[in-house]
Amino acid sequence: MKTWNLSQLDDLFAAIAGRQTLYIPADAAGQPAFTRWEPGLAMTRALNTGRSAKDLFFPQVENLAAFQISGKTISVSPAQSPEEDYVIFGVRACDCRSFDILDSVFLAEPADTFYQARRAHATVITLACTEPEETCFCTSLGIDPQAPGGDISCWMAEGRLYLQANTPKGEALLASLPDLGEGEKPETNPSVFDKLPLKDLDFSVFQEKPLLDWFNSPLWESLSQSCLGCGSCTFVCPTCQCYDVRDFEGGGTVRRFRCWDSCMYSDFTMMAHGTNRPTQKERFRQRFLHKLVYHPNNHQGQIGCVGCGRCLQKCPISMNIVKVAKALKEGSV
Amino acid sequence: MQRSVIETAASLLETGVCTRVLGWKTGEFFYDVTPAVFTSAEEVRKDMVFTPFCGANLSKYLIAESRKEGKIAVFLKPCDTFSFVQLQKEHRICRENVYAVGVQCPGMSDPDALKALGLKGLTGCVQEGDTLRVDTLYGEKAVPLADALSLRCRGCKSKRLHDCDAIIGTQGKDLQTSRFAQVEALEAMTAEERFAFWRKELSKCIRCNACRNVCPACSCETCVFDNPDSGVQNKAAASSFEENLFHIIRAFHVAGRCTDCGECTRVCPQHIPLHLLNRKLIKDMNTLYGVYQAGADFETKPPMLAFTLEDPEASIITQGRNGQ
Amino acid sequence: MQRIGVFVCWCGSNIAATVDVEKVARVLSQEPGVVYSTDYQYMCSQAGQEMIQEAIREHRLTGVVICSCSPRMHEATFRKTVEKAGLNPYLLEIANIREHCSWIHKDKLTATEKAVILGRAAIAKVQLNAPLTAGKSPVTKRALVIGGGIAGIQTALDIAEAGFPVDIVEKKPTIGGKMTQIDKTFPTLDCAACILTPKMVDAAQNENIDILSYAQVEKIQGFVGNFTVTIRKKARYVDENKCTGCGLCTEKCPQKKIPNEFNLGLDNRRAIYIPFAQAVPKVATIDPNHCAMLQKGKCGVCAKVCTAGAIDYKQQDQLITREYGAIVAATGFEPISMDKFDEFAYSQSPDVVTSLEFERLMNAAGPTGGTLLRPSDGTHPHTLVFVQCVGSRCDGGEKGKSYCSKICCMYTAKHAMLTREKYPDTEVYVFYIDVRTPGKSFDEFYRRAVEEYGVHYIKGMVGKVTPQDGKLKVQASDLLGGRQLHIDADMVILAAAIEPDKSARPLATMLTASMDTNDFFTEAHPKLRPVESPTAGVFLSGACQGPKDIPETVAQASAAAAKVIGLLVKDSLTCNPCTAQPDELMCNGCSSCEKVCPYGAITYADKPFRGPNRTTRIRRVAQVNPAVCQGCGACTVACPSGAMDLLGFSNKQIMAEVDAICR
Amino acid sequence: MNMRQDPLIPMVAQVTDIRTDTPDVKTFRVVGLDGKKPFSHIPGQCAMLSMPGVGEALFSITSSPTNEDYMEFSIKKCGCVTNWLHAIEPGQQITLRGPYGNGFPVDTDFAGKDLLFIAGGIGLAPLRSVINYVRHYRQRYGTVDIVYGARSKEDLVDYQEILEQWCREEGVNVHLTIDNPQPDWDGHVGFVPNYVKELGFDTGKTVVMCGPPIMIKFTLAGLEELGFQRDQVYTTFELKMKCALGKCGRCNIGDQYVCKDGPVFRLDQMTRLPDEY
Amino acid sequence: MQVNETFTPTIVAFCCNWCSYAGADLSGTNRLQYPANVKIIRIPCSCRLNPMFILRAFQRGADGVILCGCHPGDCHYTTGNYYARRRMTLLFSLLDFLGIERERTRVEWVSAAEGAKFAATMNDFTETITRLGPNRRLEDLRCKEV
Repeated sequence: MKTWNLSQLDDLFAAIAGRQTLYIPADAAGQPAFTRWEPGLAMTRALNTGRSAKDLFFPQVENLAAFQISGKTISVSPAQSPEEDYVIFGVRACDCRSFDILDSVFLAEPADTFYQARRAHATVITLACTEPEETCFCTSLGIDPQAPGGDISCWMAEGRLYLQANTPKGEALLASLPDLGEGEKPETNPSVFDKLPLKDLDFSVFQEKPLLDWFNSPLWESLSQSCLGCGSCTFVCPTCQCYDVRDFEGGGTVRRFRCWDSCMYSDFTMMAHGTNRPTQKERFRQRFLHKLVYHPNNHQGQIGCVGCGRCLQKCPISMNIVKVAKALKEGSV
Repeated sequence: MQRSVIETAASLLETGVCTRVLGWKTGEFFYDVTPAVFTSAEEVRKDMVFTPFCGANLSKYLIAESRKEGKIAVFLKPCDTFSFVQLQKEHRICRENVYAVGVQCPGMSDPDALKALGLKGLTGCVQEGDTLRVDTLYGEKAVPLADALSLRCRGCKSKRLHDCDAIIGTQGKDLQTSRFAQVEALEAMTAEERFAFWRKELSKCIRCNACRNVCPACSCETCVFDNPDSGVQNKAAASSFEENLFHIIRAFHVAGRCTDCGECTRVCPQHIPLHLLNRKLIKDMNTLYGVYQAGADFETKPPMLAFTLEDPEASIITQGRNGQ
Repeated sequence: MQRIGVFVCWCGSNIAATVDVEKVARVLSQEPGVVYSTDYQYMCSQAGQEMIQEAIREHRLTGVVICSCSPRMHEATFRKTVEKAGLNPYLLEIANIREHCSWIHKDKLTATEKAVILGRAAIAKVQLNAPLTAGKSPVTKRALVIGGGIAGIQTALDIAEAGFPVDIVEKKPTIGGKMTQIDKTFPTLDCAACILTPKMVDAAQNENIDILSYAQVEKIQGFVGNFTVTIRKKARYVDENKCTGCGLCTEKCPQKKIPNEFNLGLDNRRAIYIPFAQAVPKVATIDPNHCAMLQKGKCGVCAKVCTAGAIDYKQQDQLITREYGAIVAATGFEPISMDKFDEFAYSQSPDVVTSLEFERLMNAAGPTGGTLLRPSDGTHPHTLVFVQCVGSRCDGGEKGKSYCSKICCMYTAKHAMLTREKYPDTEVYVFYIDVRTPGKSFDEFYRRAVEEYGVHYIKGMVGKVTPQDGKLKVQASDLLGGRQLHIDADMVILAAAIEPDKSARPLATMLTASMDTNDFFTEAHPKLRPVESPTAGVFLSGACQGPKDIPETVAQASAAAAKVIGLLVKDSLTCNPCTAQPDELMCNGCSSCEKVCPYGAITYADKPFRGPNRTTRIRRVAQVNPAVCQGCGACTVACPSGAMDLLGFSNKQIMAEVDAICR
Repeated sequence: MNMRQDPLIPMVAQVTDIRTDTPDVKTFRVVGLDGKKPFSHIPGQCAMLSMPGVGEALFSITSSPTNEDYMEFSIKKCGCVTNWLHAIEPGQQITLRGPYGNGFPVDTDFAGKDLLFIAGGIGLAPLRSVINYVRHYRQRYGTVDIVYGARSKEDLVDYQEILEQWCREEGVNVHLTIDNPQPDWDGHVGFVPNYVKELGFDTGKTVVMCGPPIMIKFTLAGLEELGFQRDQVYTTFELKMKCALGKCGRCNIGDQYVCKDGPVFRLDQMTRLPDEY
Repeated sequence: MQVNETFTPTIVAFCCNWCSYAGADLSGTNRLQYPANVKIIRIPCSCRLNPMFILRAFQRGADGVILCGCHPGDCHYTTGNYYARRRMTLLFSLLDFLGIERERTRVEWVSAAEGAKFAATMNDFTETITRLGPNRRLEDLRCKEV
């Protein structure tokens, strides 16, 4: 296992950034976010970023193509896929798992080439958790926050950073970094994880009953009752991947871009003659059933949630997947 | 306080004064309170809470709830009553279907405020006088209540409860607080500094619309930013311009209607101090057109829908005040 | 998709000299939706219009853009043009490439480039134009004339003659106005009263005319065809219906020392008075400020002597509300105050008088019975100095007016002539900057004054008038003679500039009619619509629009009447279709729009709407009365949800223009 | 690997001909810029048509795969994109991507079967592709019955083709109906579900159905009354779609994505899915 | 980035139909020159100007936006410009608060008779904007890339 002195973390960042673009979680106007590293940029002390790491593969807005229109003719210039290698440092285990979930959607044929290119060019360095928040429940989704995965796993212990390559890409990066020491990480005491209030959530029940049982639960009415229909849960969620494709007309060019969309929005499924999810109840149900039932149905039981707890912290009315899952489970017995 | 709120709610249902109660429902933790409609005293006693973490302003829910069958009781903090009156002023609430219970408010706390103090893993909380004893995964911490107060409550404008059918606690007064201090601090900066400040803040915006959807003044049937026919529909934080446009136009649309309840800042997942934009406009309107508080009464014409012949010209802005 | 035709006008060389019109037409032909683009010398000509119509038919155009002069000039013309070719007149947009382009830019390249952009903006807008159909609103067949001078009287008479009822509101106790104070009229020298008073009587006797004297307009609401006007009829403390005008009270009233306005304070009247013998209505009026009965509750002489029992000390102001289809402003003029002209010693010597005062001094019904006597000592003046342009044509503007008061040259010539005729022993000097006598028989008149009557016309300005030893020492320069003159005059007569009556400004505000910087009413078009205000249904008669002599005033008065008649004969008016329109699905019913509407055009209705899952929701939504809405757009911006839009100037249309310009 | 173009990026195609079918339906003939058919497809598949700046929308390909020269789309005017399409003139370029969806199992489940097509209004558009495919490979299928109804005679899409080709073809039985009587109409009058019941088809047939949801609902009930099973009935769905790739998250009915898993579903597949369409 | 000498700003002038548009016409009739950068958009009244239009102009590439209307008291619709005055004052204040150059926006009352004032205003405004340079703080890069 490679190791580095944490007091010289900046030097390691500099060494990585000297080879590839590096993103680290840093505080930006009081809010931790993955930020392009530049000398002097310090890592956040917060457990995790406000927005998730999905931004780096699936940015909120992405140009797809530009169209030039003249008279009756149209010409298309596709946007360039990103070509540059980059490194993301400090991804937590939950966010790292979210990449698997995103992969299952975006890399399914026909693959999304923009996402695909970003994934291919990125080296993910994960960071093990030692001080979880009360909202963390990744462990109940089978994630080990102390074995975070990615191309390289990292641990911070006793003033040192320990790095372990998990993939050839990770190995290549570590190999390219000189001056890394060798060492074995000391055993850490994970007892705090046993105290997590949400550690015993059970999501398996959603695969055990027919889809329609969940869909027709009378609880949706009261659960969704105070939902504001905003998109904050969706946009901070590392696994939400719904998008919209829109055109922007300006400067004589029509730009087609894709941007994050939220199934919580009233216009999400709006068509010329109406919508099949006319009230917030249907939209709310869609979001949670998608994570708890639909996605697992289509992806070998993989729950569309990684237990990062962001939605627990960010929802304006504190309604979230934990409350929904618990209520549905209770309601079904 | 919590007890009287719950008992009042339960008895309103039991005595048939109302068929539903709009209040706050307990969650997984001590702070994750959800607005909810209760239909039985049993539910109320089981799940209803009133704690310093019941920040959510319930007045906006009345737009839909007051149009439903039967009477609904609602619990409103002083701040919320301003929104309640303002919404009535805009004909958005059927007052006859509402039984408004004013709850005096000690100032609301915020888990984010606790976390800003360096607390992690919040699992429990007990109030003891002016102190909060907070249980965390990493041990118990004592925090002065004032330090846990949410940002908006630190410049509380009024403890007065407006247009309530009943009051729990005592009727309060308007307060003189320096709620414009941060606005003034920004005004004192150079334009470059202000631009840098806002760029940094607004570039965090993810256009989740939480600020808009929670805002009692943003009660439009369809927001212009959602209306494909408006010509400005957009849902993406697609460029720095779109963030500016959204927040400028939103501030402008609620100008004279915003009661300064601060919900926008409370719900912002990105912690953008959005209330400053509204406060700036409130401050300007107060200075230029006379003091006006939205939702303080039913009669006064809001400044954006009124004028005087002597209003200052826009040049006081474009040419700079104080000879700047 | 639209099929748009673009027509670029050369306007002779007005546009073509600085804008490459062919290039504009060529470049614009490439814009999306444009299927036809051409240029022509005069689009507004018969041939030009036919060309447009032909193109509309041949190319099945769905929108027309004309790049030409200001839409304020020919928008209406071209709307008719396209309408005749079967296109909705509101599917037309005009790009103003003359006033806003060719006339202000010299460089052809720049001007051409700008013309293209303006054309593009118009094309972008017309893409979104929707056919609009004008609604109808009824016309109240009654007119209001504000001001009862010769202008108002003439207008009222003409309207009444055409068979429409008309009300005259006059603030003074009698109609007649300034002309009643004038002695003789130029250039014919016939007696003003002799030609005016019969008209006053005609007005009084005309069944269609209702004279509201001693009254003022208090409030005006509504719009063309449908004005509602509140008129305050001031208490005159005399029952108009009972008073016979015998004048006994005016002889018996003990309050004798009240300056007589009619004679401009040159003599006195009683507290109860009839302004002059031929007043219409010939009814006494009590001046409440001087009546002992009204002030102190003691006296009551007039009531005692009045055999008709017309005196009513308890009379109150009366508010009358009436509906009108048209309103004519005929508020007239006043001579400016001489306070600021100390150099002429107006305030120091009573022998320095204004021309209007001189009229009274010459008038047989005036304070001197028509004998010219010096106000100071009642002696016969021998040397008279007339000073022209007092307060007219002033550069600074502070002291006087920048404009020419137009009538002074002629009345001064008249005064000089009359003086010399009646009193051949007098020496009459006239100081002038220029003598301006355009008008039928005007110059001949002036020359007679000089040549036949021996009036001394001296080009130059009077510098100073100093009262000294019963004389007025006049210091003046003779510009042509190149010398300084010193004249010992007995009287100095100042041709004071005239300005709009003080009541005009507040009236304009009530009428929402625009005024120029001098408070003269602005006409809708200086040449082509000189008797109409830009505010529909409001017409201008007489000197309230600009300085005028009597024949001009009467001519304009009749012209205004003709316009009013033209309006009143219609049973309904076509409304402006560019009105606000609420999108009920978007409307919140918040009342913001209603609060800013100056016309009260917005109301609310509770309407059922389809909600989700086959539910029905009752929602309060805004309704606009298109007949009342004037299309200002205040509501469109007040509306937070963007539910209110303005037809013809919709949000999308304006943004499309913005986009096209900024592209 | 980046040489591959993203599936969201469309190709440019040209509208070569526009036919007005009904007052609100037009049929657009589309070819690639090379003048050839843009791509091949299976009956029932869809394509994304778009005008940049106006919008993108999914339409069922109306022409049969057996047509080698061009592609056709019958489009009803009902929204932003369709309004634009209805206003264009031949020669206009548009963008196109596809084909999307599973299409009808014409070469598997349908092979050798007696087919009953039931369509209402613009619902004929997706079926026309199948019908013409079946007509082209007539020998591979059993009997063909077509029940087609619309509000009025004028609203019958492809009326000319129906009269001149389908009706004249042996082994193809066309049953037309309109909702209300009309002077120049001597055919059947009445709603499609009732007409289907009146006609009383043999329950061995495989049913292919498309039309407004209300028609589907009642016709299905009628068919079940006649003894048909849900696994004999195929229909095609339309929901809001943006990507057509099963990624944007809009068009799912339960765990099935209409754009990817559909739009063609056999009705028995729908029973375990929510009624959210 | 453009340097100021070659920078020709794009300026949008919203003019009310009754006074300022006519004032602009008069300035043309009198052949009074002002820069061709100024493009006029006719609106019925100054109160029709939605703040959205101003932001839109900046987004699409305008460097300065000016609103011209009737003088207070002269509004054809009586009160429109009073509302416009409040709206613009607050909008400009908010823009200033966001650090956007306050000189980029202006309100000027121009009557139908003030052709000279119109031209002078446009000359002055263009000069101000040219001095300020291109609008950078409220631009939308999507409208500028080619």
